Formats: sequence, structure tokens, C-alpha cells
Amino acid sequence: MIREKETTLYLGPQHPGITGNMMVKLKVQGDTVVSASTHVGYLHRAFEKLIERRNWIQAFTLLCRFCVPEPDPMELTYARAVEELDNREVPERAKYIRVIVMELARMQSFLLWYAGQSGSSGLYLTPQWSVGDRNYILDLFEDLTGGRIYHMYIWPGGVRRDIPEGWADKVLRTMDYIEKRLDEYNKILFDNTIFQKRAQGVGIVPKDKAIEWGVVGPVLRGTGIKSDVRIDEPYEVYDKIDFDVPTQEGGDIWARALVRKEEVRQSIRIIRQAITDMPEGAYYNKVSNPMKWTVPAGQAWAKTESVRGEIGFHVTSDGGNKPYRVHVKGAAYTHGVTVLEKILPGQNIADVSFILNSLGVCPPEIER
Amino acid sequence: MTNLIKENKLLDAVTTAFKIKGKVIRGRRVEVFADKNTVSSILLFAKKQLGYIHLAHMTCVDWIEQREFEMIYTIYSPVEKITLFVKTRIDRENPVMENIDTIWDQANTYEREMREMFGIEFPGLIGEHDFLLEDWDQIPPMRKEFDTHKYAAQTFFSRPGREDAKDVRDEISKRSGTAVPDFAKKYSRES
Amino acid sequence: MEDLGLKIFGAILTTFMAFAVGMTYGGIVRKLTARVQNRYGPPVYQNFLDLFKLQSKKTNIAHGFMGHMAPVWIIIAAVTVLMFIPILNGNLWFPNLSFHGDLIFLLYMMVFGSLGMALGAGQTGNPNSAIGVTRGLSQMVGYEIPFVLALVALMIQYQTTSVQDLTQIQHDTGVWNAFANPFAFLAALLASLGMYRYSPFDIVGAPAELASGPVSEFGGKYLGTMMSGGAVFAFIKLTLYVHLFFGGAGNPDDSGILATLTGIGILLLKTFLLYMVPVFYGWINPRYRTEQAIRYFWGWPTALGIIGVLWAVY
Amino acid sequence: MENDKSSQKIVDYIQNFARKHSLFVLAYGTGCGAIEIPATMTSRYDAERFGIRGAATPRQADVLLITGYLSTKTLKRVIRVYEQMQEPKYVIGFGSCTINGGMYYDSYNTINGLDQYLPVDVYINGCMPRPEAVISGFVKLQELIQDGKANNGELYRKNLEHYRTNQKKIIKNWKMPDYNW
Repeated sequence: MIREKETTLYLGPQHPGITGNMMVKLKVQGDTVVSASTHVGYLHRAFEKLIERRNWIQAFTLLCRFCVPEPDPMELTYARAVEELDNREVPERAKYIRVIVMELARMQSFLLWYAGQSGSSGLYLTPQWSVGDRNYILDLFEDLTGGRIYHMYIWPGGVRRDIPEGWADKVLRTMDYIEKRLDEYNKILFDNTIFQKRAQGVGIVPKDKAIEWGVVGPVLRGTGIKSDVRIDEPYEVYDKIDFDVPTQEGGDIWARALVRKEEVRQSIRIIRQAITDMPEGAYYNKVSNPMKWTVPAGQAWAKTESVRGEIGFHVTSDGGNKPYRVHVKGAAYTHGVTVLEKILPGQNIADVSFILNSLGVCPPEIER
Repeated sequence: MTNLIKENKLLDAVTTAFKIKGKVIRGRRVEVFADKNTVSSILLFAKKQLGYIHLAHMTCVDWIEQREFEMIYTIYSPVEKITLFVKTRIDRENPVMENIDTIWDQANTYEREMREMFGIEFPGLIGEHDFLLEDWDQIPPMRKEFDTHKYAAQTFFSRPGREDAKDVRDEISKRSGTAVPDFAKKYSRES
Repeated sequence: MEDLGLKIFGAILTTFMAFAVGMTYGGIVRKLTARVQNRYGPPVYQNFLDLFKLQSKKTNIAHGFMGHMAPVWIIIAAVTVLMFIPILNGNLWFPNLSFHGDLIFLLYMMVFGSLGMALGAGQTGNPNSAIGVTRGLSQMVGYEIPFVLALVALMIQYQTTSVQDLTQIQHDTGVWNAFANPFAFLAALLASLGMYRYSPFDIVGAPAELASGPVSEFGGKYLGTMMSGGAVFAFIKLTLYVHLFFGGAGNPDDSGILATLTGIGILLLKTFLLYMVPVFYGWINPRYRTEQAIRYFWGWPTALGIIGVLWAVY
Repeated sequence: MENDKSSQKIVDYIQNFARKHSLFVLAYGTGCGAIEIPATMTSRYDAERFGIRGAATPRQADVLLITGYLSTKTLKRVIRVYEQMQEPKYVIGFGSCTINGGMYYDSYNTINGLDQYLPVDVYINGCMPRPEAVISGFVKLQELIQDGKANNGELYRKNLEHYRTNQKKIIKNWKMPDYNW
């Protein structure tokens, strides 16, 4: 076999195809990738070290800056872990509000994924539409929590504010609008033969080794394995809401895209059910004095289903008013490093940022 | 209380096989305390026999008073939907832990991070030393004795901020010489 | 002899017109793309502002001799090819040498521009531009085949290789070549999708994969010259297509001021409509991979080209 | 000659007008603020009507956006990218993390003040400023360009020593070319 000369190509931290700040070092022969190695650490801000210097409530400001496209699952997982340690009861209404906030976060993150996926495949029409429509959901967040992207709204013991009146039917109106828009998106991207040709059979995650590699979320569901934290370990009120988890066979970019396309419709369904049967009552089991609030010693592991997959918080407390050790494992931790290095060899250079986007890799989640 | 049959069955399976202590924390959460060098056999046993194929998490807690690192391996079985914690304690001075790269490939990333952040040595771990930081010459930063505030104050410049909580508008007007705008006057402390 | 001065003035006027029309088309397309993406979009003269800003860059980082030559080469190729294309058929003002050149010469000269870009990109040593160049050349191989087949079909049908005569024939028979030989026209149209580097075929300078491919190391004045060269090339291809398939613009017999202006007006209208075809196609389609693009070109367009040739022979 | 003052002023005015109305922003999300760049570039806030467009490589870019905190590893790449950009270049510091370290003031890996390492033209404060704030930052930059006060490149060249010593304090093994203009 004639051994072609290998060139190394750095899809460096500064590259329009890489969302965020991470470097994929490719050994390339002609147009196909021979080997890939990811280099991270560009967005490391020592978040876990800083959290040891903040008390339990102040940690929330750091938490939601942790993964940029989707801050809410971080707050919820941390809040649930602390509630488990403190065994603090969350009122029923707060649970429903939390589920609505989570599903809204899932939808705005889906629209961002949708923009990244079609942008990296060369279609510059739908990123404009989907990020434009995402702003409607961010407006909802702004009314509810005051912040566009970072909300700091979910606290241990419930949520910070009750729903402003008129917000609930504004959500329903936005849901109808988004649902109408989703059909148009399908016409442009999912029914587009060139996108199907580009996406099918590319970046295949094998079904048998998927769980071993630590693949979670829509990528795992894309390989045909039905696993979703909302069903396996229902938290908040997910057991009272009926929704189904879509799975696809094949494990390539196309299967993952279909899974995500179906998941948004489920989110809309969940939001509608959560809004209609949300009880009245308290929304916040108030912490007596947040500054001097000490959580009993112990360790807790809580996980929630974010758009990219299962996010786990391992919180250790030694009884003081500062968290002793918080270690976070986002879905991108394994997708961005191990899984990417295993499925990139053999792919075309044109598909590297395409695959990176379909795996839902969010670099700040890898290095915190 | 939900019936903990499955959890207790799992606990007995592991504790009898390896004669170690453990307890059921709550529904779906079981923890087992193991000795340092039996951890990888427990993990292999759990993965192959009991079906705990998903390594959800690997972390290290630095107990500085007891002079120990606590290594926690979180594994999860999609079939039984239970999370098993395998916890072990290793000495803090020269921490060495066996490398479980062969059981799960993804453990390589966790171990590289722990080697860089805590200074734990994993013999036989492939991968460069610089995982997150670049040319780091201090002690591994996540250890408790490393004070990040002191280090930041030394190396990075900090802009001279306002010494005490004076009202911003008065400061600005003093500096720029313009009077405090009247809409702000009723909030200003001076008047 | 006196109309030599006229010809020279006409030639200079054509270059400026080609440059201005190419840039304004770019501006209009940017505005339309913005409106399709339901946003306001830049002013139509934005391309001129970009070009002027690029030209007024203070430092210019060059990469050796070929780095300097690449933009110059593109401009040379653009202007020479422009000279050999009849702007208005038979008009006294704008003959600019269209009587001498013919189709085969034009084909070669059009490849000249991409050759300049390729050599310049190779000189910069940036791996992105090297891969971009190989993709550009392979894509050119792809769309050249149906394009040449279409032209061959026309040549056989009318036994002439000069663009001037082709437009003359269309003017006399009153039947546009698009309808005279529809297969050749379709093959050429599908091939033209690959020429303007719009979305399904912008694999050469694909930002997401190759950080804008060959031009990734060119900034400031180099990028500005390349941009204006690209605009002139777009105008050239459009006028060539209009003259080959849509009967050219303006009637040859009188060349008064009014006739010339109406001729230019028709030319602009036809070229703009033709320019919209790759733009519409590009708005809603993601990008091909390299081998998919070539497989596309060697699929239906080549088949249509062959049928066109057979149609021309019988 | 005496009237070169006025003719120079005219040329400057025209050049600054062109530079003001066509800013190419480098596609480099260095921090958490990078999530608001797609929002500003797309349909609701649409920065393109100001002529602001993304550029793929530092050669083609004029504006370098430092969006949020900057870790030491990224600072090394940012300096490399900054020096590759061509002369009339501008740096916009995004969010309070570039002004005084923001909420990561005590982190061992993020720098506190951006203007110790790079000359900065415009700061936009806010912990992840909104798209409106981003566009107001761009408009502020355009005003600076129009009356010729945005000379970021010359500042960097004039007191290169000051910036170099600060940078080398943070970045241990330099391994980068030392431009000496």
C-alpha cells in the first residue's frame, strides 16, 4: 500500500467550525482523517476550586456560567443534590415550574444546536431563523427570571420568584408559534436530500460499545438504546407527565438529528401539560438565612437530562456553610474527548465540525 | 419506604464476593467501601457479572484533615437503574492509584485530569501531562493547601477598585468634574 | 482610424462597468439573502465599502513572490477574458476584440484565474489553503465537463466557434439557443451552479471546514483585489451565458446612444435573472462534500451534455 | 506643502468612513460571552446592517472580540492571533471578566485586567452583555474609528515592552515569534 504523506491539521482554538474554544489535532491523509486528538483547557477557569470559596447560595452565580448554551440543568442538578443532603422538601408548584424551565431550556438549546448543525453543513438560512426564534424563548426567560441566558432562578428549596401573571399563556402562545415554525424547519433541513446525503452514514457511534464509551443523551438514543434520566430516575414531576422518548437506529448524524427533532415536540407537549395542571401554593421552601446556611455533612449524586445528555453533580459537604467539593460531569466530558477520538478516524475533513456539532460537544463542559 | 430488595440484593452480591462493607443510602443508591487495590476487581466484577456497564462518574475528594484522598467511582446499570458508588481512600502524601483504563476507555480522561489537578499517579496512564493547564509549575491546584486567591493576587494585576462602598455617582462626578445629574441627586448620599 | 479611440474608451468603460455591476450584484444578493433570512441586511453598496476598507489597510502581510502575484494574476485573467466577450453584439462602442477570440480561447482563459488563486494559496503554506486549492481544482474538473459538452454541442450545431457569430445567428433566426438546443442549455445551467461557489458547491472556501480555504492567508489589499477579480469573473460568466443561450443584448445594426443604453439595460436584466439561479439554489441547500459534488456534476449534467451533442449532430 | 493637512484630513475621513462601515469580526469565541455573538449576528439583532460580518481567519479580520474571561492558555493563542491581524485592528473587551476579572477574580487560571496584555478600544460591561449592549459597543467603536482615535495597533507597537513583560509574566515558555516591527 503506498503510504501517503500525512499532514497534521490543527482545527485550532480559533476556527469558525469549532463551536467554543477547543482544539482538535488531526492527522490527515488527503481528505480522510487518520487520527485525531482533542486538546482542551482553553476555557478552564477553575470553577470547582472557586466553588469551595463560595457558600452554598453564592455557588449559583458560578454554576450557571458553567455550560453556556444550557445553564438551567446545572442549577437544577446542584439544587437537587443540596436538597438531598439537606433533605429539604420542595413544594409541588415549584416542581412544576422547574419542569417548565427545564423544557424551555431544552428547546432553546435545541434551536441553538439546530443552528450549529445546519451552519456547519453550509446552510446559512436556518441558523438565522432558529437563533431568531430562540430569542422568543429567551424573552420568556427574561420575563420569568430577569436574565436572558443566565437565570439563577432555581434554588435549593424551590424557585426564586413565582410566575408573573400572564406569563403562562404567553408561554402557550410561544409554543404554538414555535410548533408552526418547526414544520418549516423540517422542510428546509430534514427533508433536504443534500443534508441527508451529508448526514447519513457519517460519524457512526457503534451500538454495542456506546454505553461503555460513556455516550449519553440523544447520541445514545441515536444508536437505538432507549435511555433517558427523566424515565430511568424520574425527578421533579416527570413521572406525572406522560411523554415518550424517541430513539432511532443507525447511530449516525442523521439518526441523532431525527431523535432531536422528535424530542422538541415532546418538550412542547410536556410544557403544555405542566402549565395546565400546575397547582397553586407555595413556590419556595425558604432557606432561613442563605448566608449562614450550613448543609449537614454527606455526599450526594444527582443527575438530570440536559439536551446533550445526563449531567451529574457529585456534591460533598462537611457540614460547613461552604461546599466541600463539587465535581460535575457533563455529557461533553466523554463525547468531546474519548468518543470524538474514536469515531473521527476514517471520516472526511469536511465532516469534522459536522460530527463535533452533532455530538453536542460544549467545550466549557469538558474543562469547567 | 420503597422496598429496597434490588438494592439489598446488589449489596449482598458485592459484599459477599469481596468481603467489604457497604450500605444502601436510599432507593437506587448503594455505596461500597473498598480497599485501594481491590477497586479495579470490584469494578470489573460489577461490569461483567452484574451489568453495571455505564461509568457515570469518577471523582476525588481531598480530605485534608484526615490526610487522605477519597476516590469515588460511580457506576450505573441501565437495566436495574441503580447507581453503585465504590469508594476508597488513598494516602495523600504520595497518592498512587491503579489505572482502570482497561475496563473503561473513558476513564483515561478522568485520570488525566486527576493526575494534573490532584497529583495522583496512575502507573501506565497514556496521555500528555498537560490536560487542562499549560506549563503549570505550582503544586497541583485542586489540592486544599493551594490558595487560589493568594496566587491570583500575586500573578494577575487587579484594578484598583473603590476602597469603600462610596456611591458610584459621586465618584464619577468628582472625577469628571460634572455635577451629579438631578435625577440621581435624590439617591446620592451627600445631599 | 478614429474609431480606435472610441474602442479604447469602450474597453475601459467595460472594465469599470463589469467591476461595478459585479459588486452591485453581490450587494443586491446580500440584501436579498438577508431579507430571506428575515433580517434587515446591509446596504446594497456594502461590497464597495468592504472593498474600500480592505484597500485602506495599513499593514499588508505578504508571503513571498507568488503571494503578491496571485491577486494580480486573477485581475489579469479577469480583464483579458472580459475583453474577448462581446458586451453588446455588433455595437460600435463595445467591440473590444470580440471578433478575434472564440469559445475555446475563452475556456482556457477562464481557468487562468483559478490557477492564479491556486499558486498564491500554495505559496502561503497554510494547510487550509492547500486543501482548499485541491478541492477547488477537483470541483473545476467536475463542472468543466458538462460545460464543455454544452459548448461543443453549440459549436457542432452552428459550425462556428466564435461567440460573435453565435449571437448573430440567434439574432437572425430569432430563436434563442436555450430553446434551439435545450439539453445543452440545461447542462450548461447545472454546470454554472458550480462556478459561482454558492452554497451547495462552496467547498473551496468552506468556512466551517477550511477557514475560508485558499484565501485564508490573504488579507487587506490582497483580499480586496481578489474580491474585485471575483466580481468581474462573475460578470464575465453571466454575459457569456447570456450571449450563448439568451441571444445577447442590443441589436447590431444601429449603435446610437439610445440603442446602446437599451442594449446595456437588457444585458443587465438578463444577467441578473441568470445570476439568481445559483443564488436561489444556494439559499436552501447545505454544502456537498468534494466527491459528492463531483459525482453530482458527472451525473445528470454530463448526461444532458451528451444528449445535447447528439441532438446537435442530428 | 501647506495644504497637505486638509487633503490628509479628507483622505482620513474617507478611509475612516469605509473602515467604520465594514467591520470584520474574527470568529473566535474565547469566553462564555460567545453565546451572544450568534444572537447579535442573526435575524433579530442583525449586526450586518452596520456592516459587521464574521471573518474566518485573523488575516481577514479587523475586530478581535475577547468575549468574557480569558484563561492563560487562551491568552497565549489570543496574543498570537492578535499579532497576525492587520494594522487598523480593534479589540473589544466583553463583559466584566475582561475589565477586572469579574466573578473569576480569584481563579488561578484567568487574567484579571485585559488591558495589561493587549490594548483595548472598547469595554462592554455586564456579566455577559446583551446583544443590544454588544451593538452599542460596536457603535461606540465606530465613533472612535470615525474620529481616528482607535489606533490600537500603534499603541501595541509603541509600548510593546510594557505588554511583552506583562505577557511573559503569565506565559511561561514563550515559544512564539517575537515580532519586533
